[in-house]
Amino acid sequence: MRKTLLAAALALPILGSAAAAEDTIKIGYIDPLSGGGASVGEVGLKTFQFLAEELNTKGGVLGKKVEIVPLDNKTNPQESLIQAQKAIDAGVRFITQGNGSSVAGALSDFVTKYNERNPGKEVLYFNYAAVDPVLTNEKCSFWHFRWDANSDIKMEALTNYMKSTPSIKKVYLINQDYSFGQSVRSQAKAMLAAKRPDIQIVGDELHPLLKISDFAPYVAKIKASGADTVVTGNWGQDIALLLKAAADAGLKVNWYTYYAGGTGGPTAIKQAGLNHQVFQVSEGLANLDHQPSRDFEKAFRAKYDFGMFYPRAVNQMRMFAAAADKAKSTDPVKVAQALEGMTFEVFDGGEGFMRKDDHQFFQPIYISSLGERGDNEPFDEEKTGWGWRLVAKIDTQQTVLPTTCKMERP
Amino acid sequence: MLELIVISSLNGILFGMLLFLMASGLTVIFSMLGVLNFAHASFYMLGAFFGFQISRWVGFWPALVLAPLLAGLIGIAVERYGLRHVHKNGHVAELLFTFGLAFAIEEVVQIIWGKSPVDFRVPAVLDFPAFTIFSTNYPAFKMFMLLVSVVIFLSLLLVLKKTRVGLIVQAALTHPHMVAHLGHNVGRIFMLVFGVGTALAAVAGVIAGPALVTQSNMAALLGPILFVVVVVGGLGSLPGAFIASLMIGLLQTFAVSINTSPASLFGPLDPAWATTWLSDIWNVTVAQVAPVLPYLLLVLVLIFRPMGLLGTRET
Amino acid sequence: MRDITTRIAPPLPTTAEKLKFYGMWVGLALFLLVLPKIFASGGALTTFCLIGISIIFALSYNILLGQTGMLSFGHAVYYGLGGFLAIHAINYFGGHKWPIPLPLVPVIGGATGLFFSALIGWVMTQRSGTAFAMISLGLAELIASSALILRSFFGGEAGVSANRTKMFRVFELSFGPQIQIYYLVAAWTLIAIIAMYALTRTPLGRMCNAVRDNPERVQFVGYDPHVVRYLAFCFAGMFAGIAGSLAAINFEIANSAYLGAVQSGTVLFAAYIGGIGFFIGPIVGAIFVTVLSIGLSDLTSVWQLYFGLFFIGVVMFTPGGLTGLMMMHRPLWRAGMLTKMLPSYLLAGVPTFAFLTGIMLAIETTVHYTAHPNEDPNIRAFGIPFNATSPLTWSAAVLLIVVGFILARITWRRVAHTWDETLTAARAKVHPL
Amino acid sequence: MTNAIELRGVEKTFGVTKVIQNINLKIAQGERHALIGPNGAGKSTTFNLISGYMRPTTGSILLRGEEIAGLRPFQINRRGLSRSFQVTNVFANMSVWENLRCAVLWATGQRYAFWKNIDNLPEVRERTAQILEYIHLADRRDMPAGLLTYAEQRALEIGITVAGGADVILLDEPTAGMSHAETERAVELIRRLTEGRTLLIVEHDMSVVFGLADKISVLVYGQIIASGTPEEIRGNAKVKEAYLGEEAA
Repeated sequence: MRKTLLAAALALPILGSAAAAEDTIKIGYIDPLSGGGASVGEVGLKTFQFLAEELNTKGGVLGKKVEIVPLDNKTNPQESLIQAQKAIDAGVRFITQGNGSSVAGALSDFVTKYNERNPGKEVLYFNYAAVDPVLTNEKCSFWHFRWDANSDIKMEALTNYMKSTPSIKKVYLINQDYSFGQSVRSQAKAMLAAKRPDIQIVGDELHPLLKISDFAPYVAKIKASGADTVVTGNWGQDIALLLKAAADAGLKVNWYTYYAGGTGGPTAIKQAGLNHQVFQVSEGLANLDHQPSRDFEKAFRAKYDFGMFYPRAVNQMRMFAAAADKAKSTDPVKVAQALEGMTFEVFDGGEGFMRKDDHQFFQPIYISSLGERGDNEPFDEEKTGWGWRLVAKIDTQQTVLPTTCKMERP
Repeated sequence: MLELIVISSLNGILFGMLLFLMASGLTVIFSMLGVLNFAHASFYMLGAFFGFQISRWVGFWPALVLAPLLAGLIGIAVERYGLRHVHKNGHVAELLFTFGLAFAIEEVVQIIWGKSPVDFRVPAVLDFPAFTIFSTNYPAFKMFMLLVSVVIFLSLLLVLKKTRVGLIVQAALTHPHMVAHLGHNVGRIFMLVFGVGTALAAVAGVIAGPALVTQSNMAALLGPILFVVVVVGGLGSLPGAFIASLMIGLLQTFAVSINTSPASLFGPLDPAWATTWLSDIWNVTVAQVAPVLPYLLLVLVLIFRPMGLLGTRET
Repeated sequence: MRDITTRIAPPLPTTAEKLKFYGMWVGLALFLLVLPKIFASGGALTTFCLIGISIIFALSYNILLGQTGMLSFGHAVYYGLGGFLAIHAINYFGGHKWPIPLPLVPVIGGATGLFFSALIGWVMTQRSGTAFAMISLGLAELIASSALILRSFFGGEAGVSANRTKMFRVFELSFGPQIQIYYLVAAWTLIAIIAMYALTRTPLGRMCNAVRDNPERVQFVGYDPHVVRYLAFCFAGMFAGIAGSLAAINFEIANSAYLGAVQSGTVLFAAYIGGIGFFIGPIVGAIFVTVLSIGLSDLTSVWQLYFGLFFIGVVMFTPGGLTGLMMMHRPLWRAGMLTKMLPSYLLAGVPTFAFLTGIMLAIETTVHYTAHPNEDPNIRAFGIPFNATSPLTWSAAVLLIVVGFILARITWRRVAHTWDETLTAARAKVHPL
Repeated sequence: MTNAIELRGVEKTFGVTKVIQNINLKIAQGERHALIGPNGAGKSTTFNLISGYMRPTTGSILLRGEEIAGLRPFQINRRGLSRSFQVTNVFANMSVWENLRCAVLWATGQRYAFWKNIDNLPEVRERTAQILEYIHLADRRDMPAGLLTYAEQRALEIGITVAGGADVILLDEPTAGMSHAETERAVELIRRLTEGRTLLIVEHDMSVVFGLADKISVLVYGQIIASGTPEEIRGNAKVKEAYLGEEAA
């Protein structure tokens, strides 16, 4: 009796997903959908569902419908691998993921090994947000494609902008104590030293990841250092709380950030009253004077109560469709070959390309600041009334960095 | 430098007092019921979220009273309908019950208020810098937090010294076995103590929420530290908990402001060692290990002074 | 002398009983052998591997909690360290072409677990009860946090990965395909189960039980409870290390999550839900919890809440866990009186089910309101569609909860009554006085 | 011949209270010695000191001439001294058989063995069966100890105490709370089980004391006020005044 029950319980999750329809292209979306990171994962899921809908209304990819299969990885690498296996069983040949470089590393590794061990059943992995540079350098894989600018590229863009801003004299670095934060920190030091040797690095802080509830001691240190500019790769609560503590202590500096626009960020900035003092480096912004993306943004916001946070996801999905068209096949190997070196008119205007050497996508990068909106800035963030304003655009060619990737092709 | 010391001391004392608000309840509950309440920090979190929600409806000041009351009532219900029921299954079951409760409360909070921090603001009346020291502002609200903690600390002392329940609690602290002989209304006293203990944690939540962060992981971040406080101070010792709270508060804030690492003291490693595991330890700063320090303290105390700083009994 | 022993001591097992006993293990081995023939998909094999790993881990945990009465909140430390050492071993042996095949890697994991538990355990096991629980918690936090600082060994938050196929091969086994990993895990699971079962039937195993029941008295029969706890702790650490290394082999990656509080909490959940009072309890719990955590997230986004509530329910109402619940019925089963309970179970089951459905409905609608306020109100939970905004749904939830609760209270009292009567009758039937 | 137990100037203070004051006591090998005295006189504390449960503040305790003060209980037990408890102190969740078996394991040299099948140890089986037979609980063999009747639990308590084969036995009120008939059976049991061994017993029931003991010591307010044969104690004026007089009244 117990054995049958057990068998039934086991069969439920496994068999339930076994039936795969041949006329749809399933894209496995592996990101947190429960517990800790669920709020971020939900935003991504809805973005991809919106984009799949967009493709389907245009007739799908090679006439096949695109379907997003949500899979909850609980922000855990091991769990991601289980979910990837589940997705493959369900007939998924393309997976996408973004939250957490540790998950991305595990997935890229998994996909590479899986494809090596299961020839003819290859799976592609589209990375839309994990920015650890190693994924397109030492640990690059033919089966991994990244649409987000990696953190080195963003720093290259940011320092290119800082190069031309003479008011910056003393810089304080504060970052999360893990691989991403460390790469931001070391790249900032190296690139600033090369481009603006006169800038003084007055502080270089690493703090524990997502464990600090009061940044007051850190802000006291920043203040004591006499910095005029802070550069930080902090995200999530670590940026929101840092800004909050800074406002409490009356710290008056400019903030150069990677992720101040993330959930909770704009609210914290408005609350701290940091009008156009917080800058963000990103591959697009809602208030860009570019009609197609504005139209898209409008339609998107009409459906959801948040903005288009992932312009790169748009590029990813549209390029996937274009590559399939070019290859005249949805076979992952052929799609991958078509994607290599492909150039593409990106969502926010301008040209981007998928570098063949390392499968890193290059695109124009923007520096923007959050604050009160001008006339031609229709979109605000998180209902604060404040919106992002374009400060500088760094062209694609100015963001290209060398890679150490030695790609192994099948 | 002096500026850093003054600000860090203030922040450290403040954090320490917050810890004590919670540790006092936890210690008393442990002494009387013999249960280490795993969900104690969850009540701190509930206090913050109730405070946030109520202050949205009727303002911060009513919330400061209502939120702890509400949390205290939930605490009473937990004792009456949960813990008491589990008691017959032994201490492990009780501990596990509170463990499961902490887990469930976090999930419920996530469902209702989400995972990201909520916008719990300092009331406008207190939203100004109390004083400026070496050009750094010290927020008035933090002074208010300090005031509230001190007031509660003093009234707690008064209650313990002057009331009948206070005397019973004191007796329980020193002679836990005596509680069994308290007579017929022991159940009500347990309930009351549990309710007051959880309400105190909730007070800490309401005042810490706007100043720090009101988020669904706040209990999980603080819970283990709270245990460290109680164990380091000595299980069942209120003065011990007080000293340990301040100690850990100061330890954590000061550690953050020290950038010293072995490398900065003794110079960089020999290049032959520079890429080995030793470089990890060599280059780590005190600030980086700040969050680990309380646990290190815990382990050291348990090895060298198992009953805690001021404790009298072993477990 | 001899005749006293034969007359009074429990009879030694007869040949038939011995055959039955060994036959059971052979049967289990055969079952594990044919299992992948029935469920062959990659996902099923992954699930089986995870179950196997989780069984070893939960059983090792139960050496502490169930057998020796030590509540640990940091058992994942030894699991994780075993996993990391295994990953480094795979990389090292693979890279240096040492003639050590993959199936032997768990030996390294076990040795690692044993080494660290032996190192740390002596101080920890001096205390029992709440103090031990606290120390285990503090130490686990300390080690998990240190893992993020010692980057070159633990690989930071990304962890360390390896390629298991690069190891020395015997019998042309590459251990690339999941099916080969399944058999590896299954073999080790079988070995570990047998070893841990055997451990319970040794002098040390029995003294562990004695320490759990009454550590004070143990001192007066010549044993040092500290040493007994310490040895139990070492064994638990060793088997946890084996489980961790199998996980490392399965995922080909080890990261700091292996050592973390979540992993420690999960094994506690698994062991307790299964039932810590019985050897097979943690096995049942491991299967149950693994299947739920993989499958439940497909059904509802707040599966962790159900999980937590379920755990609280077990602690409150069936402290013996799922196995305890089953074992409770053994006397009735033997007396052939189980059917007597069925009517009252059915009677109580209906309102209980209604009550639980009401709670689930309330949770799911609340989730809809807080998580997706502006979206399509027709939602699905557990595969059942319903409208979250309809007042009908709300009143149904309230009605189910209130009426269900009241009726369940009444009917469960009846169940308790019938239970007492039936049990007395059953005892009388089996042991007539 | 050395004494089985000898206490020299033993004192024990809790805080400021002196519970045991300068006790000197000698118990010869093979002697059955009873310790009597009013409630709170310090009888159980004396037991706790001898068995290593507590450490004396000053003084020395000798077991067959060897110092044992300050040793841990299991060390003392391994040297051949075993004690029972006033409040029943058995392994409640384990069967009667398991209880007794645990008590013979160390004595049969099993130590912390984790490589032997416990059911396959003939010596352990034999000794356990023998004790089980002695304490008349054979028909309760597989019952959890927690479910036994009170008298049965007391019998088991004695069984556990003697099972290890210690030749110095300390029994703390073995017949407390028993009916008259039960007491008689218990005394018989004690007499048989301690044959040839040294016994120190604390008891309130005077018929038990005078029926069983070769020698009696009287403890009042932490001091031994008299020590001697039952006849000597019976005739001792101090004892009559301090103790027996009250009992009689």
